[in-house]
Amino acid sequence: GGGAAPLECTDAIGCVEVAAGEPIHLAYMLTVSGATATLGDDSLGGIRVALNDRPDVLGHTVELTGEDEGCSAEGGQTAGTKVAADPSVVAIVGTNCSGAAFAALPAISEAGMLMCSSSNTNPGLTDPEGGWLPGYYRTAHNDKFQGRIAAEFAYNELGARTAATIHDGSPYAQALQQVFAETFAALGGTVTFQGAVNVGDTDMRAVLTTVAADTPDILYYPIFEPEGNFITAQAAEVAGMENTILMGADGLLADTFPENSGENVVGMYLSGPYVTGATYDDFLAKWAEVIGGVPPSGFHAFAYDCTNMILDAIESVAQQGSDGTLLIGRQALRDAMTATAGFDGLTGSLTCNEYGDCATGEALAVFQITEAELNGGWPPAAIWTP
Amino acid sequence: MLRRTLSRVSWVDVFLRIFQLVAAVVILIGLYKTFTTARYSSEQWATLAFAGLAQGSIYALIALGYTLVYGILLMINFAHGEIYMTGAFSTVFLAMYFNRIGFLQSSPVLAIIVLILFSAAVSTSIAVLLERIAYRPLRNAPRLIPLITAIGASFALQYTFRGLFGSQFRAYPDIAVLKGTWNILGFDVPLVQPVVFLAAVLLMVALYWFVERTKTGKAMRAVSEDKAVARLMGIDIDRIIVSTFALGGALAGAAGVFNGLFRPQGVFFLMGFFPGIKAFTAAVLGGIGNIPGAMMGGLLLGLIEALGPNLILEGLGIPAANQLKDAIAFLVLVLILIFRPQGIFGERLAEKKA
Amino acid sequence: MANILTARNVTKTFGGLVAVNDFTLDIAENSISSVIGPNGAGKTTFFNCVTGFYKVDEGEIIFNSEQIQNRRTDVVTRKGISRTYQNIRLFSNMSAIENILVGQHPRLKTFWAEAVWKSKRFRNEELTALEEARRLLRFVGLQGMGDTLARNLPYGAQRRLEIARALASLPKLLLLDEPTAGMNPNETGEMTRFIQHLRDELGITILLIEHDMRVVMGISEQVTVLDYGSKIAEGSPKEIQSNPRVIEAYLGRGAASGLKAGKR
Amino acid sequence: MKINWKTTLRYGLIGGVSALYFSMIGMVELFAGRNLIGTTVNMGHLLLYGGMLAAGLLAARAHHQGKLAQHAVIGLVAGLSAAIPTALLVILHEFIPMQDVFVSVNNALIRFLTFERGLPGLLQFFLASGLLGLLGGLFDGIPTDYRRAVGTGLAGVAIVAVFSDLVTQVLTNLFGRASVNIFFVSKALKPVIALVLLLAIAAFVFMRDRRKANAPAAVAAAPLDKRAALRKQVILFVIIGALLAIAPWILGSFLSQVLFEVGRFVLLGLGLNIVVGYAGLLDLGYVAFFAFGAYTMGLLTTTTNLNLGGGVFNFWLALPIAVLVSVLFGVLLGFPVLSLRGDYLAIVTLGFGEIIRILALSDWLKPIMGGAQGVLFIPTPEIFGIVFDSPESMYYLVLAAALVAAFVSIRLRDSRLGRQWMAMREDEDVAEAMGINTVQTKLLAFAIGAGFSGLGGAIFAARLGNIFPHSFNLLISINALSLIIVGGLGSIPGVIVGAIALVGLPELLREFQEYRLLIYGILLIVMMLNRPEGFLPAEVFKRELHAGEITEPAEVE
Amino acid sequence: MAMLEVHDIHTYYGNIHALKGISLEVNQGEIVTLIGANGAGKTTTLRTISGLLRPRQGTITLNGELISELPAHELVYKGIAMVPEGRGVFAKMSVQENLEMGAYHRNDKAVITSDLEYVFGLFPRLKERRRQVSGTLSGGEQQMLATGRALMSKPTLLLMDEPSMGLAPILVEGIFDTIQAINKEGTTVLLVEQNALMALSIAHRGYVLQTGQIVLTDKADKLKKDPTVQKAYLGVD
Ligand SMILES: Nc1ncnc2c1ncn2[C@@H]1O[C@H](COP(=O)(O)OP(=O)(O)OP(=O)(O)O)[C@@H](O)[C@H]1O
Ligand SMILES: Nc1ncnc2c1ncn2[C@@H]1O[C@H](COP(=O)(O)OP(=O)(O)OP(=O)(O)O)[C@@H](O)[C@H]1O
Ligand SMILES: [Mg+2]
Ligand SMILES: [Mg+2]
Repeated sequence: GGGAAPLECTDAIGCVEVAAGEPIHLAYMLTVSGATATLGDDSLGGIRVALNDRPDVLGHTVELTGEDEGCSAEGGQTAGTKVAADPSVVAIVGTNCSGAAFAALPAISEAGMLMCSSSNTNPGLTDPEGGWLPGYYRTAHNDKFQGRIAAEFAYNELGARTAATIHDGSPYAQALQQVFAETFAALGGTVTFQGAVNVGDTDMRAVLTTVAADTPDILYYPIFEPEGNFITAQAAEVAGMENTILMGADGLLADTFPENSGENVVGMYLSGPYVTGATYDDFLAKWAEVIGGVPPSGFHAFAYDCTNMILDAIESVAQQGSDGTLLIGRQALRDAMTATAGFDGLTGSLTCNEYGDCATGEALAVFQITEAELNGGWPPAAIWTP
Repeated sequence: MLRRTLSRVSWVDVFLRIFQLVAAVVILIGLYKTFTTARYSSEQWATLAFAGLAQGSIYALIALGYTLVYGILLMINFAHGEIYMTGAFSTVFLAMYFNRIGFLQSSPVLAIIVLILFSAAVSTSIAVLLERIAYRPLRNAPRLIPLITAIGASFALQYTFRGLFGSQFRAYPDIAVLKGTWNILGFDVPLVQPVVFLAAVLLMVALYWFVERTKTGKAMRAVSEDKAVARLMGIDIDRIIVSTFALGGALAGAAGVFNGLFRPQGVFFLMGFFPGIKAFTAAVLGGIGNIPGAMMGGLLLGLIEALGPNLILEGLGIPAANQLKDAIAFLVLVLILIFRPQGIFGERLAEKKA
Repeated sequence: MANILTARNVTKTFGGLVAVNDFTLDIAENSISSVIGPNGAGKTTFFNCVTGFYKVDEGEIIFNSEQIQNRRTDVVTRKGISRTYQNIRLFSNMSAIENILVGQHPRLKTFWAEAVWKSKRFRNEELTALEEARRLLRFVGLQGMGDTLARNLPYGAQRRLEIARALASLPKLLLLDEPTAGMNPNETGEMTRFIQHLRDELGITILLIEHDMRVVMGISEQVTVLDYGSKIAEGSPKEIQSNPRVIEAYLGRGAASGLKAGKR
Repeated sequence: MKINWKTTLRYGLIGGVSALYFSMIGMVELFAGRNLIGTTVNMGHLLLYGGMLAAGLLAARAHHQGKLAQHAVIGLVAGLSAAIPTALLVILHEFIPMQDVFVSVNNALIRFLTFERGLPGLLQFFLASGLLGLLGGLFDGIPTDYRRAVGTGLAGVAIVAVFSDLVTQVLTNLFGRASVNIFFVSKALKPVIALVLLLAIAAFVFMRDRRKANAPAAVAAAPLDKRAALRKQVILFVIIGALLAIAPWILGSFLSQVLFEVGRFVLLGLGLNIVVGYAGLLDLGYVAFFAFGAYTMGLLTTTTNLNLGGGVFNFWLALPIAVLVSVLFGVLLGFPVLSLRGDYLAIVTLGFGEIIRILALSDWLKPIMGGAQGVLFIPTPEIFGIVFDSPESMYYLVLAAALVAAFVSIRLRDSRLGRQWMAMREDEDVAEAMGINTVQTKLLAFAIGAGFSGLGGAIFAARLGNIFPHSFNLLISINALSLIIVGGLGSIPGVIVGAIALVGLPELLREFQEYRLLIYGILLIVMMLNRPEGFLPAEVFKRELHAGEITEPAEVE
Repeated sequence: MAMLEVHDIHTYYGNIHALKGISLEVNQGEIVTLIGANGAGKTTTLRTISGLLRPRQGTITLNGELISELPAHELVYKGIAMVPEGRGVFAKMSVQENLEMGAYHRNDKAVITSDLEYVFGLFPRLKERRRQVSGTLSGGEQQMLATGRALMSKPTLLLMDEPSMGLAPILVEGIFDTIQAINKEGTTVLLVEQNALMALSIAHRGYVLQTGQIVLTDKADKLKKDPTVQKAYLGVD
């Protein structure tokens, strides 16, 4: 109808107006430089595939701009300040690293935006006592879930009674192995050793020798490539590790991992999101089409889900003018995001709680790598779900 | 007499001696505790040591590039770690291809030699190109200036290769013949370790011979001392400097493939950074500018890294000791340099000649 | 006259090479003395021992009745010994005046941090130091060249600047290592007069190493001859000139006869 | 004039190789997504066809003079030949997919290169390249004053379009968001605006050059008398001061944040300048003191982590302690390296820097330092009811600190201590023989340098609110070293310019993400090659370089 | 045609105009000396001839061949050797290695060995020290080494920059004798000396340099008697 009243913003913290013919502006803050660049590339790919799926949102295209957060607090802060200064930004996918999120969040939250992370796992981010701020969401698993599930699997399913862990000095891995260790001990197991390696290390024999000295039933190392590859490969060469089960986490859930790690990877367990076969295959096909090749790491699906959840939320709250103008209430958008329930994502069914944890841990699974994956098959079969 | 001796030592010396003493005592306690608890079998120690030697010989090969260039231009070629990366990273694709067509498994020796040559060729070209573009115009500039272009080149190379080959990790394929073990002194050692070690040592000996005995080698030493006078001797210093970069590049390229045999995983665009720093450390440890020094420095560093955490720190009850392995390596460096400011093999800067 | 510097049985070896061998020397206060000897005789090495660049292996060096062997160079300088170098070693990227200001270092007393708030003491001291530096520059005949970089000065001027820098610390003893090397006879003559002037005007004791016999014989009161690290002769210029051992080892027949002939 | 085809082809090929390089590393494709002018010109074009333009221009220039038609021909040939390498890539891609190895040679790139038309599109590509080359050649041929005007105009438009972030932020702050929409669509300049801007700049330059040319030479060359020069300087200072004071209002929060980052590195640079620039001690582990400052601030003021007086101290109390701790460690770490020279010093300090970072990260010291989880919840500074919780307010804090540091630096440089440092840098042995206690002099350099750095670290911690060991890696030291050398070693204005160039600029290039560091690296090389003495060199170092001759003076013992 | 012809060369250090149009020639078999005060440009002249510095203007020809465009290292093959000012020995190499470097461009191993003995004959001191690292030699010893090293290249034209600097009197005589001896054996010498008297005594001709220009040239014995030369450079008053 021609003479409809102009849209009026009644939102408590303001609105974004998208004029007719203009794109809806999404931003990303990912780590696309430095040693963690694979994480960023991976998440970015997920976002791009999602946007490719939905070229039209309420009659508008979606524009994606982005910043490098460099996986550091200062990088996150600068990127956050920059994104927050652009009032056309509706929502943000990011950050990759929890440290960057902590630093970016104040500015983002203050600006009324919302931010959905594909790989922040630090428990503090969704803890109102620990740094949570309104507008924060994540599809990544809180370490509390994944660490617990991995420990339960190890203790209950594998019957492990002694365990060792290794982290790589990243807040992510450090926290995850800590939760694992605590849960494992609480279940009645013994943690023989909690070790660490450095990013950039290639020689893992020393630390593996230490692990081997206690011949634990399982070794949990929720770290990334390439350090994870080195540990997997070199575990075969260290005397005393023959009977120790190897287990990693979603950081290693990448299709390059088996091939890069060599034979010893066969039989290894990985905890991670339960990405179901058919849909995921579909996603991979789209990836190959849009980005080319295969995803470099394990967070693309979370980013894909984040993007879709945000777009859904926009669709549900945006007021549409007759000329095509959109008015998106920022608080409304947050509310819609928080209200997400049973969202059927690549990473399982997502339901957000009031502090932005959208992955409940229900959709986690444990995978086992077999010869098939070593020879190029992907993904591995989920052998256990909680 | 005593008073006279005392008057010679300054409080700085006293402080340094105390520092050394404390460090030594701590190390000894660590060693003692480690050995008395006997957590590890000699088999395990041997595995670590041999791996350390193999790693060390790779450091040494890279360190030689630093030392050669430093010797001749008094310049830290900060991008040398990247030169190593370019060879290793480009060659991984060839290795994967060889694996796919079966060449790598059917005639491994030939294939490896081809890989080494390819890698050396890539690294050499990049090293020579770098000298031409980024260093030669600055030959007479104060020494910090080429250091900065080297840092710039380091970033440029990293991200060029990232742009070309992506940020993914690659791995060298397994080579069946290198999978076995070898019995050395009663220990079963993965075959690849002594192979890498021996090959590297062979290369280094060849290099040493080259520099000490051949005319080009002598010219290198002359250029390193005084370029103007070297020219007066009929030495084309540009040619000599280029050869030096080429030689260093070739060794780094070879190191890239050795590394791929020994540590197949983790080939990516930043793979050169840490080995570069380590090799630089090794070169300094041995006495920068000194060829045997670089070799010994590299081997020593490899050993310290492999054995240090378990040997020293664990005994002290430090959790996650392995995390501190670089710290130990650097600490040893500091201790040695306090004792011998010119490095292990470095020429004594003599008494200052006035 | 008291001896300002005494070296007793000083020995310095490098590996197997005995550069200075059981060398004993007395320098009278307010005198001009020379050390001569063939190349590689150990003259510079001896200077290096006195100024603390080298640690002596044996023997002692006494300056103003105080042992100074094996002390750090800065300590020796602060006690009142200054020197120049055989191969000029100026701070080549600093201006002439800055070189002299650095030379004044031992005389400046204000606490370094006072410079931040420019205390009165600091300002006064800097002012006098600058004044003094200018005076020294004039004294060595380099007026107007204060802002020239040391490296851009002509060779002779650099030698003079080095002396001015050495003088800036108000030394009691000045060691000059071949001050006229690389100068033509004319300039050499000037330098000779200048050295004499130094002693006469400032009362500084001077010990010099020279190969130019006109300088040595012209101004020294005492000449000591070293060969292979050992003293082979000592005495007045006249005695030395006709000492057969010295002629044999150092002067050569031609130079010796030339000296006699050229005697004024 | 005869056309030298070899030269022409050579320039063409250089341009072509650069185009190929940028295509193969993925820069062209990524940049193609960033519009510069409307939707017609994007940064991909700039990068790709810039090479062709330059090839045409340089090839024509190599021929010195000639008729305009000849220029055109040379440019055309150079431009066309510059298209060859990239065209070959396109053709090759058609037959052998290379994406498994060369990840950036993907369909999107090919589509961009062929104008979305597949192989036939190559014709268009050649056409475009030839045209650009031709324009480049012609450009070289037109009279100088026109060339200058047009060149400046084009450069101006390009700069505004590339750094549109900066422009839009300033516009938003001064005139509101709406003003941006007059000039820009999203991040791109509107075509009309671009044209107007081009003409305006060109006209301005043209007029100015004309006026200058007509003005009697004597007037321009007349030396300003001293008073006037002084007055000019005072005015300059006042203007700079005023600009610094109101910067946050003009620039807004993001650019204030960038300024904060610049300020932080200015502090680091000033400190390192004392160590490296004045005292000549090459320190590659300088970040350690920054870490001491930051961690001291963090641990003293936060209530989490260890309860080491947590929360007892506020920012203002903790600040001097943080500086003191850094100074203390400056001296302590200075000891072992006293006897080391040159590059030995460099590697040992690098080692110290790494040791400190590794210790901060370690599980061993986790109970104290927080390990990988860092130190969280560092309170924001607060005084007289002013809370320093925004980039704008923190900017003032870092500005004040930088001013203090610069002041102290200048005063020390011009004092006896400054001369001691300089002498030591020139010749350590002789300096010592001048009565200088080199031990003390070196330690003072380390200590003061560490103090500045610690100050920076403390403020950094307060601004971030949480610190992690990864923020104190080797790259910080390297960046600090690079910036003081790029700015001009030993020069205080140089530190500022260096920080703007190497910290500020990359921040503005944040949207170019993974290529930021590539650009940074190339920039470092180019800057050093063109201005080895740095942008604003201190006198001493200028002298050192410009003594330049074919050979170095032989150093003989 | 003279062996070496220097025609109107201008050499700069950055902006410093050090040589302002020097022209000189050296004939086959001659000893020619350059004298002049400190900073007159003697060293610069030699460095320009030997190719270490490039003249901004002017030409240098050797036996008619233009050499001012050639890099220094190629001139060695044309028979030019130089004893640089300040000796320039390779400090970390042994005495013998230094001498061998002098013969770097030669391939006649056997002759090199006999030449080595020849140099040791000229300077017995060097033979004593043949294994010593050159940096630790005394100043005079280094001077001998530098001269010996230049001779090892069997030059046809030898450029010597203050070879007597820092030498003991007994050696100064020796060095001038040596110069004359090698000249007799066919080596042409261009000699820069502060010890002008000695230099003029053995030279055939001489040039007087002043602030980058040649102000006087003549037969050596005539120059020796020239009153201005005597006053300015020979210290005769
Ligand atoms: N640092 C050193 N290491 C080894 N040998 C040295 C060192 N310094 C000097 N020498 C040796 O000691 C001897 C004496 O050297 P010194 O420099 O004192 O001679 P000099 O008398 O000053 O000679 P000249 O008149 O030529 O300068 C020489 O043979 C020299 O080779
Ligand atoms: N490396 C340099 N940089 C700048 N100027 C220089 C340099 N070397 C020499 N000069 C200047 O060039 C001029 C000529 O110097 P040159 O060394 O040729 O003189 P010289 O006649 O050899 O003097 P001396 O007798 O002192 O050796 C002098 O004014 C000198 O200051
Ligand atoms: Mg001497
Ligand atoms: Mg000279």
